[in-house]
Amino acid sequence: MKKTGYYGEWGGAFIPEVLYETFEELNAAFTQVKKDPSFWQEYVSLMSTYSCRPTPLTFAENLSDHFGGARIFIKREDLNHTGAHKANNVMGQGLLVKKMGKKRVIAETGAGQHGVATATMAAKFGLECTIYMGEEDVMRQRPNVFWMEKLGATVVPVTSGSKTLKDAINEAFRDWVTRMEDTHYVMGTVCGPHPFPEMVAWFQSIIGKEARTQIMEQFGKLPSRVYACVGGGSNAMGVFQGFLDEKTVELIGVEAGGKGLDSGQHAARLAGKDASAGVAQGYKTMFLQNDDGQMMDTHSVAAGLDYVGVSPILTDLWKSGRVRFAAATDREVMEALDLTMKKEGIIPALESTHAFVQAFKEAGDMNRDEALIINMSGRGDKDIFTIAHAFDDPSWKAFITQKGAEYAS
Amino acid sequence: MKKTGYYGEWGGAFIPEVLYETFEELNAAFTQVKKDPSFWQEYVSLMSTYSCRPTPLTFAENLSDHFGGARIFIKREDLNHTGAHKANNVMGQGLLVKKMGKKRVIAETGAGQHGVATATMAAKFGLECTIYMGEEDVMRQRPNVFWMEKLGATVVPVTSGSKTLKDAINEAFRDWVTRMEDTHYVMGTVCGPHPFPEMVAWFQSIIGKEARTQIMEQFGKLPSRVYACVGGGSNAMGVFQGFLDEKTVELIGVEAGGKGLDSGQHAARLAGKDASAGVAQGYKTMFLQNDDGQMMDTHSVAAGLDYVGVSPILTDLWKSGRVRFAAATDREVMEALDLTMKKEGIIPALESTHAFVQAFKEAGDMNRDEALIINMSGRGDKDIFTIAHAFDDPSWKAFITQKGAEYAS
Amino acid sequence: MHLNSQIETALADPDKKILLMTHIVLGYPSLEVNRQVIKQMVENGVDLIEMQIPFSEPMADGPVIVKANQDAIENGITVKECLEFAREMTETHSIPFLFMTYYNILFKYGVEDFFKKAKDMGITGFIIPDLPPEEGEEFFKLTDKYEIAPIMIYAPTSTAERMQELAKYGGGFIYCVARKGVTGQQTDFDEEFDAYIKKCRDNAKLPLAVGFGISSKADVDYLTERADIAVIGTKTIKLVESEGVEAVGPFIAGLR
Amino acid sequence: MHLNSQIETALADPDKKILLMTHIVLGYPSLEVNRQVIKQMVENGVDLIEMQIPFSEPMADGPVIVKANQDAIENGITVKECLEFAREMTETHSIPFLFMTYYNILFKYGVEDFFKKAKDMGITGFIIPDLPPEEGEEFFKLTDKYEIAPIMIYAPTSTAERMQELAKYGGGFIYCVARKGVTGQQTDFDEEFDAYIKKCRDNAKLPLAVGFGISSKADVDYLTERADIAVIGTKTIKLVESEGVEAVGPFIAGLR
Ligand SMILES: Cc1ncc(COP(=O)(O)O)c(C=O)c1O
Ligand SMILES: Cc1ncc(COP(=O)(O)O)c(C=O)c1O
Repeated sequence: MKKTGYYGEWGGAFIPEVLYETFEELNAAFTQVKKDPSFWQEYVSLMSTYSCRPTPLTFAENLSDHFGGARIFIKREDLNHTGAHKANNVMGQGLLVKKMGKKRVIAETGAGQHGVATATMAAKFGLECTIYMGEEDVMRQRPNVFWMEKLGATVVPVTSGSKTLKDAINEAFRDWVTRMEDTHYVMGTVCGPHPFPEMVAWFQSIIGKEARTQIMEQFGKLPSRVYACVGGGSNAMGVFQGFLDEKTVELIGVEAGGKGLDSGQHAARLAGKDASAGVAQGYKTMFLQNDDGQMMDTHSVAAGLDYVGVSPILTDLWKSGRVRFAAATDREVMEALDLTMKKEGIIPALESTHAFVQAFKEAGDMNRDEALIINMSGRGDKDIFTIAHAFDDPSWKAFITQKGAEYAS
Repeated sequence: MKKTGYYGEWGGAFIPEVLYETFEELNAAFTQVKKDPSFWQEYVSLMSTYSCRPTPLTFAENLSDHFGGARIFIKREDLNHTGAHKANNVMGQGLLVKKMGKKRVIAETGAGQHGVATATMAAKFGLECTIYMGEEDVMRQRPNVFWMEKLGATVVPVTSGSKTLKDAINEAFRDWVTRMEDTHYVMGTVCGPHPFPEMVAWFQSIIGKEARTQIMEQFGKLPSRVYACVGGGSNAMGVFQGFLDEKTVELIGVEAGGKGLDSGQHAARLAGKDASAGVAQGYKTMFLQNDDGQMMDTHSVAAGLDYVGVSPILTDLWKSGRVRFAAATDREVMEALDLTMKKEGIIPALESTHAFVQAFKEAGDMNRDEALIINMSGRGDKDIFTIAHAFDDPSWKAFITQKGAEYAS
Repeated sequence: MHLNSQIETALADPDKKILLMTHIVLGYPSLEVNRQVIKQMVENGVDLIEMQIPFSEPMADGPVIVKANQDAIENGITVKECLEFAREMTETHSIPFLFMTYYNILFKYGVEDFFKKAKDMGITGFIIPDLPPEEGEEFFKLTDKYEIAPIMIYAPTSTAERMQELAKYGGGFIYCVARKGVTGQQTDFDEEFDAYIKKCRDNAKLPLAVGFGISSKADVDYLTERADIAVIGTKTIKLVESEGVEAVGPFIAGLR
Repeated sequence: MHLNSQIETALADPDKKILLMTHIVLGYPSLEVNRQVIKQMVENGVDLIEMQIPFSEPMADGPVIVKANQDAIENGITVKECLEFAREMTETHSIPFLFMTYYNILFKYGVEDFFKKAKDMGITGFIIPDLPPEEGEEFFKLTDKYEIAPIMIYAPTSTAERMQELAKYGGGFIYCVARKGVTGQQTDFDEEFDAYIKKCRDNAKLPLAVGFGISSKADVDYLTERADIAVIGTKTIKLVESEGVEAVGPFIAGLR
């Protein structure tokens, strides 16, 4: 009996029997395209004509000088179509769906970013599309819901559990077990049952491949450190893969420290002490769960990091010490965001800003002849409701109050 | 006495005497960089590491098949940093400002797009920044104001005149005549006194250069037609310059038809019959003005097209028949936007959608072995307040009402 | 006693053309109600009961059971309480009791500890919908040792080959999921279903239980002679919610 | 009569060490008020009056005059009315009247037609702040023909070279803008200002008018002997707004 899709002791495919054949089919299709160089070519070509790949690597001269240490480079996934690295994975899976001949895609979404990306891909490929999104998130992220609907997708608010990302994942699986023949589940991050972690990591590896070439061109040598925020872990795995086999490059994953690692209100699985090994949502990893194995509520100012599990691949790299983990608190994130906007004219997503926080903490202690790369997974202007709220901006509040009053009357 | 900066009888530099030396200096600096190939290199390199140039040319297969005629290609200026072609001009002027050694930039903004781009450039180049924006626009476009402020700019609401774009331009000039020694006025479009039209057109020509190369690569021959929306005319001039000297390529500028060319509520200077030659805001062109020469109120669902004047270069190309002009009504724009989102997973800005409207009207009558290019000047997600409002989306209204109530309480 | 022989015995009863298995979500709405419901079930002829230990991520369940899981957890039910309740039930009633839950509950408890404890409590079978044999190395090593039958699940999407593979691991009976989807929706009993059950029968030595969407005497009648066990899940939860505990007895009595 | 000789005559008056020019925005708040204000001005010794024909885009003006332009247009003032009003003024009062406006007003009217009409109405000078000589080919061809003096503007940023260039085109007097910026803000009269005015004088044959921020007797005193004409703009508009038409006479009377 084959036990596949493990990274050390992490991963696997804990799936209901009814999906067994679907996964066989998916594994076969994925295995085939993965070894077919023309598929990767097709993927790269799609991403360079429909999205904006290669995304640039931006030298952040002002920030570098501000901290006075390592030269800071920013990998600009925010410039992807739909505004985040999520597009890489989604467009890749879209190509696979076309190959498999399926007619419909479903996806979970938390922040809404993956939902918008999936709805976009579905429109582009002419697929029917349903997005599951926790009811809480639907309320918090209405702009993204609006776009998903306008792109032709059906958005289903999920009312079970904590009404957030993990519940949306459960609900997507419930759809899939009902209608697997014509439907593909576009998992949004490097989590879930095998082959999803492998597949998502593969598509996202385009980030690291590019970043490696770019830093060699622009800086002449490898960076000393690479930082990425970690929700499910897809943007981190994406960029890390460009440097995994270079021992001199330190890789740092930054999780949501929320209100502090001791507050119980965070989403730090690997940087904190609150997580333990578990099996849920189809895979084995470190989960934020209680002693009975019930998943706990998590918190982050960044909806996209607010998740109980984490990529099994990253958990393995954490265990082996290859990737170091840190956490950034909500407050630190708002400060780093402010600094980045003012110094570089760049607005990272709240998720991405977590990576900036840790890089900022360390840059000053590094040498000026070293480089570090921050993976900017997405752009922050999608988050205006959250960001303006977090900055407690009075004019924004007045604007919304007035708009609200107009609509109410 | 030299009379420079004319395109046929259009253009010129109708500036107050106090700015004479400033313009001399600007002309000298611009003339110098324009003939220095290394400056253009520096510009291209900046745009390819800080923004995402070359922006892709996307083949819109679904739309092409939907209309069954010309193959439709979309030039993706939406993938620029800050989300529109405005970045090209602004970053270019930013480099020039550095060369001139000025410490402060000012700009007008209508939709807010040029303001955000300028604030971004100022942050990147370490310049002080003040943005003039009509009070009406400040109220309508609060998200952009929020970002400008977060990027470190001061946004000054302009309360004179119609409190919109043209008044912001006047106010920027009033700032400039007060403080020209250390200040550069970053004009946002191919209008205003010479050398602005020439300068903005030059920086924006990067769009057409790329598009030409890309269409040859992807389609193997020149397109039959190229469409661009025309506010001031900068994105249109940008893309048209790639094809101006090719007689076989028809160039179509699309203006804001608002509520219809006969309604008096539009901003069609060249496609309609309501405009006449005039001199204002420092240059001579076709203006929407009354018999006394007073500027009229204009209207468009797209704030960025809602302007009384138009590029003198385009007016000349219109006079000579080289560029054909058409108008798209607000209603047509909303329909084309809906279709584009659903068919291609692409969300053009309301401004850009005007170009889509006209292309859609004509694509079906063209042959399948012809190509057309639509310049997608920016992305629409910045316009959620306007778009959701225009679609009269009930969930959006409910969301805003609820948020408003939260803030009010 | 082994679940296999418990079932054999039950099936030997000439009055019973088909056995009935019911489903309980522990702690929903309370253990006290569970207690009363189980009593009614047993007194009215239910042959086996699967007790679901709530899990926060019940991926394979439909809305009614999902909500029951969630409410039970919110009301504070613990795995320990579930285990103790199981002991009380197996001591009170002589029919076989099984645990249905998701793998994380075992994993977090310690898989072998959980087996040991469950065995102590008199549980004779486990239904773990998210544990395919490929992932069950540790689990399947323990089933014999602790004499707890691992109930294997067949689905309408399973190939004959896959069924035979699964059969190698199974004990007690085979749980044939009547249709695609999650618990709680209606199932159409048609020719396709018949073909599916025939395929299950052809590829299994153990008795067949059919679950998902069984809610009436008509359903049970249809299954009689086709399957060995009819599984009533969501229906009784809804019944208790809408008509109270007392409705359970008559409902069960009327099924067969 | 030519503006040049009008000014010469005025300057010949030994009682007048400096001439006063005032500014009116036509139609603000109404032509009737303009009429009264002008009467008060003339009666109290103003030597020249520049009447601004409102324009919707008064780029070189400050907030007070901008608002006056805008309100006048909103109240419906037309270019035609302005021209007729000009005739009435030149017929009523014997001092020189100039038009100040932006170029589009002329351009849209037809530049030559506008000259002809203005001449008919008795206007003797034009101040067009957005028309540098480089753009004035048509305009400057007409100034002699219609005997309307083109008032050239010097700014603190103008080089000597530029002043001499401008001087070639000018008639009547040179309008020296006292400082950078728009109309209506206070000007600092300091050494830098003196050097600037000296530079103007060195590079002009025509009399010098100084405007922008002149609002008090002290200002006028300072300008006396430095310049030939003091221009009072925004100040009287504000005065009429806050204290009414009657305040204008005493204010003007007190300036010199
Ligand atoms: C911009 C952005 N960055 C990061 C994440 C976190 O996901 P992952 O860790 O899979 O990259 C999200 C998820 O929504 C996101 O939207
Ligand atoms: C996205 C976009 N497109 C077009 C325009 C119109 O400007 P122009 O005609 O100069 O390209 C604007 C102006 O704000 C804009 O934001």
